[in-house]
Amino acid sequence: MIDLSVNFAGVRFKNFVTVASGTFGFGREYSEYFDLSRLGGICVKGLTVQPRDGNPPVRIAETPGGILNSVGLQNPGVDAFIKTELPFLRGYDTRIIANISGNTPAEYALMAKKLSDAGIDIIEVNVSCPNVKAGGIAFGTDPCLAAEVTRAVKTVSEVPVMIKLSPNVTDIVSIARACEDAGADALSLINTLLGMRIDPRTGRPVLKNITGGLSGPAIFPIALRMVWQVCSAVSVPVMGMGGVSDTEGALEMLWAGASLVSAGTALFKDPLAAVSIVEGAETFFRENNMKGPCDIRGKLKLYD
Amino acid sequence: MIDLSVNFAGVRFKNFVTVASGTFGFGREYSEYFDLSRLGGICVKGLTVQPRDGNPPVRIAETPGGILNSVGLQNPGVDAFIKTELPFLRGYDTRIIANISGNTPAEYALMAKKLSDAGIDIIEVNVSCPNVKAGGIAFGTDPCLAAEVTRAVKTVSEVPVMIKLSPNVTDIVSIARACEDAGADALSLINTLLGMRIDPRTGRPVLKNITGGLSGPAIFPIALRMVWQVCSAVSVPVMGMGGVSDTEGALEMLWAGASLVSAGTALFKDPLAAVSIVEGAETFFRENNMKGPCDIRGKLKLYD
Amino acid sequence: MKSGSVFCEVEECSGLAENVFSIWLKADREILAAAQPGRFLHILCPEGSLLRRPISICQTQGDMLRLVFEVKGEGTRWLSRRRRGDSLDILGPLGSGFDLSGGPLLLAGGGIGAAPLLFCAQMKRCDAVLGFASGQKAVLLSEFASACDGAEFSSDDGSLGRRAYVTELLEERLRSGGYKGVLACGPEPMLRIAAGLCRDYSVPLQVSLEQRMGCGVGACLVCSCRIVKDNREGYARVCRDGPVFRASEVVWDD
Amino acid sequence: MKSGSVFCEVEECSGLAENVFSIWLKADREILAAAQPGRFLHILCPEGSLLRRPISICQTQGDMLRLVFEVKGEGTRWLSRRRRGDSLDILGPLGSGFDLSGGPLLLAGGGIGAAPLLFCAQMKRCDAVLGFASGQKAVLLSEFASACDGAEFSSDDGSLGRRAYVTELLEERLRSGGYKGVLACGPEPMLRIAAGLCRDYSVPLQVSLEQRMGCGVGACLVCSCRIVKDNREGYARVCRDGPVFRASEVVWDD
Ligand SMILES: Cc1cc2nc3c(=O)[nH]c(=O)nc-3n(C[C@H](O)[C@H](O)[C@H](O)COP(=O)(O)OP(=O)(O)OC[C@H]3O[C@@H](n4cnc5c(N)ncnc54)[C@H](O)[C@@H]3O)c2cc1C
Ligand SMILES: Cc1cc2nc3c(=O)[nH]c(=O)nc-3n(C[C@H](O)[C@H](O)[C@H](O)COP(=O)(O)OP(=O)(O)OC[C@H]3O[C@@H](n4cnc5c(N)ncnc54)[C@H](O)[C@@H]3O)c2cc1C
Ligand SMILES: Cc1cc2nc3c(=O)[nH]c(=O)nc-3n(C[C@H](O)[C@H](O)[C@H](O)COP(=O)(O)O)c2cc1C
Ligand SMILES: Cc1cc2nc3c(=O)[nH]c(=O)nc-3n(C[C@H](O)[C@H](O)[C@H](O)COP(=O)(O)O)c2cc1C
Ligand code: FES
Ligand code: FES
Repeated sequence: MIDLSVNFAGVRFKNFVTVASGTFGFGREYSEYFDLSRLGGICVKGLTVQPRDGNPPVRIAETPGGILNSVGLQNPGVDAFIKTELPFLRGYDTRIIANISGNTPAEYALMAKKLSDAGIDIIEVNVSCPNVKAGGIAFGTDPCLAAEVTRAVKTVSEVPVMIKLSPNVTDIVSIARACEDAGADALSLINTLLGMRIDPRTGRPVLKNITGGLSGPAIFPIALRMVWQVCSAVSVPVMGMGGVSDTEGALEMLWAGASLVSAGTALFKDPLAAVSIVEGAETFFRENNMKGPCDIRGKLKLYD
Repeated sequence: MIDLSVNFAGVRFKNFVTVASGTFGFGREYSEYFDLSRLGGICVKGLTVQPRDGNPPVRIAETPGGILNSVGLQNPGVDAFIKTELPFLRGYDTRIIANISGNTPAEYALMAKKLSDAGIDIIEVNVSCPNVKAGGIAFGTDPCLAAEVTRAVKTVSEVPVMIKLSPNVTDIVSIARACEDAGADALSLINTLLGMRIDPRTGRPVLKNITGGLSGPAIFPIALRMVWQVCSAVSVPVMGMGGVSDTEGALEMLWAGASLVSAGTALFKDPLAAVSIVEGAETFFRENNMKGPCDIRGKLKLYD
Repeated sequence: MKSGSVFCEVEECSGLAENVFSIWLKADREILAAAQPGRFLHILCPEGSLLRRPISICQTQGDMLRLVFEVKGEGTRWLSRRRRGDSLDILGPLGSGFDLSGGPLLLAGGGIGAAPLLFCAQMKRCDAVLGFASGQKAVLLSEFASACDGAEFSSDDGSLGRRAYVTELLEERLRSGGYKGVLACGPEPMLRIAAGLCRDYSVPLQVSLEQRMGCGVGACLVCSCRIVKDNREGYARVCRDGPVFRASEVVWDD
Repeated sequence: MKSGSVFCEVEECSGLAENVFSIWLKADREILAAAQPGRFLHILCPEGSLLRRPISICQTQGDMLRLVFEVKGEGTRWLSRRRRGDSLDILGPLGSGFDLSGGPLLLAGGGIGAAPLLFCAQMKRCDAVLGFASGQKAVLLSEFASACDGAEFSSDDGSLGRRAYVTELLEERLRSGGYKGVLACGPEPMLRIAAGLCRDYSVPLQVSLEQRMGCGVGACLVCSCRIVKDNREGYARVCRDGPVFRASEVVWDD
């Protein structure tokens, strides 16, 4: 019997596959395509204290094997989420992970308290959004600030706290360690890499925001390396993401040490990508006489 | 009349297109495919004080839109280069850029002195090789160390010194500024991003070295963003590279502020890629009634 | 439950005009039932590209569905090279289409914007004014001529019909009066002028907008356009809240 | 000056055995002149992949050139789906091939490693021993039977010829003596055993090695194998210094 379930920071996930924040909205749209209960969990669109409009369009550009986005955290605010969206999501048998972005540690704490009280399963603290000026990425590029936000959220949250790390750093391990030391229950990585495109004919940036966050298969090797480095350095569980688009990519993440694997941009090509990974993994484990993720998680075979 | 020539740190390049270090050897092989004099310049394979064997194979892996390499600076040493390879390259009317990697600032200086005496056109100081343990990338991720290496090389070199920056950093601008302040005559960027692949069936890293450097179209948007950031912050000229594979990519680099543009991985698909960029750029400027790179360099059209 | 992306077989792919192509696809019952004027298919055009391309449905016939599109870049070039028997990976129909209730209605199309309007004419007898850059660029003329009562054509250079912008034809029709609604598709400057005209003549206008898309289903929020609704200005999603919007709600870029 | 990559038209692509395919390409004079046993073509197999795939030349005939390959992953799968009239973007022939001077020579092939050896047999009458996993996997049997004086086949499971590893056939031939050289291609374990045997019997062995490649022309140094030359151990480039090496110079992995 294959068992894809995972105990992640004390929360049981029916399988190890989740969908990445910002690529799945609040689940309503994709719920028309498949039963959301087939997912291990859903990371909802990044929330802020107040509703946010986001950045002006154009907000997306294609790149070889990837995309740039500059949505800029458009969302209805944490209160509207709890009131309007959470009840809908609770209609499904899957874990709900709230993704939050603040301008100050106090804002993070405020949202975390509300979400914890509302019974969210896990709080994902986004200290790595490259598309907003205040807050966001600044917290994710400095171990001290990342630790400060972690502590602020941990103080108020009664549910596990997961810090989402930025890849736009020299040493992701030092940030991961700082978050772990500050009490983080889990880590997720990676958010997008800061990138840019220019229309070669006109000299105009394709994105109105000039720069945007790079996601999709192009970043997979970078994400995998960082997941491996972080998993080798911390003892809290890790949700691995960044360019995962098929079963093979998800398995690579598991070998590297990830406990949960998240797919985002892959959904734009195939709305059923995450569900296919669940099915593909089941087949893989069955064909290889394995029980499930636990048989490969973190068991990268090094050369001697 | 189109004029693709560039004055780069006082050195005249007949056109703005060069080939990236490590992807072109010492030019012998590709000289069978086209006249090397058609290139603006050639960055030769990274040199070290002593000959180096490099890392064990497998040394290359494919990734979506990119490749990982872990060659590890295999080269015959700086003396053999000067004696055996440089005379061959001098048979062509193109600029020769020597790329050097050391374990200490003194090693960098030693090589720079020899190459400067040998009459190389420009010295490219690689402080960003992700594939060797000692030296290399450590110098490229810390502004103080990068400045130290820059000063060491500048003290002995009578030819322009260009520092090659690593993208594996939180703030590439601070490193660029430190190098400029320490006397660098030019900057080149980006080197490869550290990445990894795992065979999903066996759990073995594809590369014997486990991690390797990511290059190719996948990294282009990151490279372009960094070139734009650095060009906006320093006043020394910049050689832009990272995933440039066609005329469009080269033009984007020019708009972002690069003075020279280098192509590397693109040659693996098409040995004539760099030459095609020269021709494509000529056509672009002619069709748009422009004189050449100077009409677009750094002239990114921002929205107001 | 909607199915995810499905494969549709190409029945025919042919050139209609300079850089403009027509593809007939065999579609299943589910797709045909969901096809409505103004809705679009989100089409995978591979060759290294990750994002699907949105193309409006131009008309349906039996178990077939037609797309008419202009080659703009790699994706549409790939699409133009499909051949009978090839299959396309499509998602959709997506988005909310034109409201065809009431009448009489006038269709106003600029260039390739004529494509989705033909589907309107197929569903309901309408008048139409269509403008093209030139005769070489003009498409679907005979289809409109037979589907519409009074179809009028113009071109910017006079090589087809009158030498006039389509907005001039639109204004003449509005001046002569009698329309209960206008449905427009075309380049943004044309739509903006049409919006001004229809406001002046107090005729409700629906416009089909374009924006670069990611998911195409409403989840990723990249395809935004500026809308005023209930007196609040904010971003709407072209892929789901649109692509068809009431012109009176659209905040036009300047 | 060599030309860069060129397009060659596919004359025929057909399945030979389980997962093994044969492609006949039309080649120009320059390519045919450079084709030699042991040399390879570096082939672009797109669908999002950046690196070319090295495939040995299996034989030539008139203005045609043949490749025989096994489907291993995305690239070779794409290749196996080519059809008559399609064109392939190829670089080469590249690398240094087998030295066919002297004789009598024995060819020793394991599995798909038989492919480049057929070209040797075409250029010079040789003996051959070939081993396959099974009869289903065996290819080029009739070609070898007619091109070689004494071609002998074996399979690991006995479903074709003798049940034996090809290295057993090789040892018998070496024992009976008379060969001035052995040319081998196949999986590394087979080549390593062959190297031991030929050393023991003091018969010079040439082996065709495989390594993942980048440029294919010798510039990027990714395709290394370990070689001892002039008493110095170091890396050689499979793409240019090889793929054919003297087995006595190869340092085998353990
Ligand atoms: C709802 C909708 C319906 C459309 N219907 C039609 C139609 O019926 N016929 C037709 O010819 N065209 C139509 N378009 C425009 C069509 O989608 C673009 O021309 C096409 O995406 C260009 O892709 P490309 O790869 O050829 O060009 P590229 O410029 O190489 O594309 C680069 C990226 O930008 C996006 N993009 C470029 N132009 C547009 C655009 N105008 N709108 C949206 N995304 C764009 C592409 O999808 C791609 O992601 C429609 C657009 C929308 C939004
Ligand atoms: C000189 C030479 C000659 C060859 N001749 C033949 C031949 O005639 N017939 C044949 O069937 N095969 C031959 N091979 C092996 C063939 O190149 C690989 O099977 C093929 O590259 C696999 O590509 P893929 O995309 O199907 O597999 P994948 O495993 O998806 O390829 C992933 C990457 O690894 C590389 N790779 C994987 N396996 C090999 C390998 N064994 N050698 C080199 N690179 C590899 C691929 O080129 C690609 O870059 C030869 C290899 C070399 C080096
Ligand atoms: C359109 C879009 C919007 C995103 N919004 C958010 C967000 O609100 N919060 C967040 O933490 N990450 C956000 N991300 C990042 C993703 O959650 C994920 O970390 C990243 O895209 C890498 O994974 P992928 O390559 O599978 O998409 C967004 C990504 C995309 C493409
Ligand atoms: C196989 C290989 C070897 C490389 N060796 C070197 C090197 O010796 N020194 C160096 O500074 N950069 C080296 N690089 C990095 C390239 O010069 C270049 O910075 C990088 O590949 C990005 O450009 P590209 O995407 O056009 O290849 C190497 C890259 C590759 C792919
Ligand atoms: S394209 Fe994703 S919301 Fe419209
Ligand atoms: S593949 Fe580049 S040196 Fe062999």
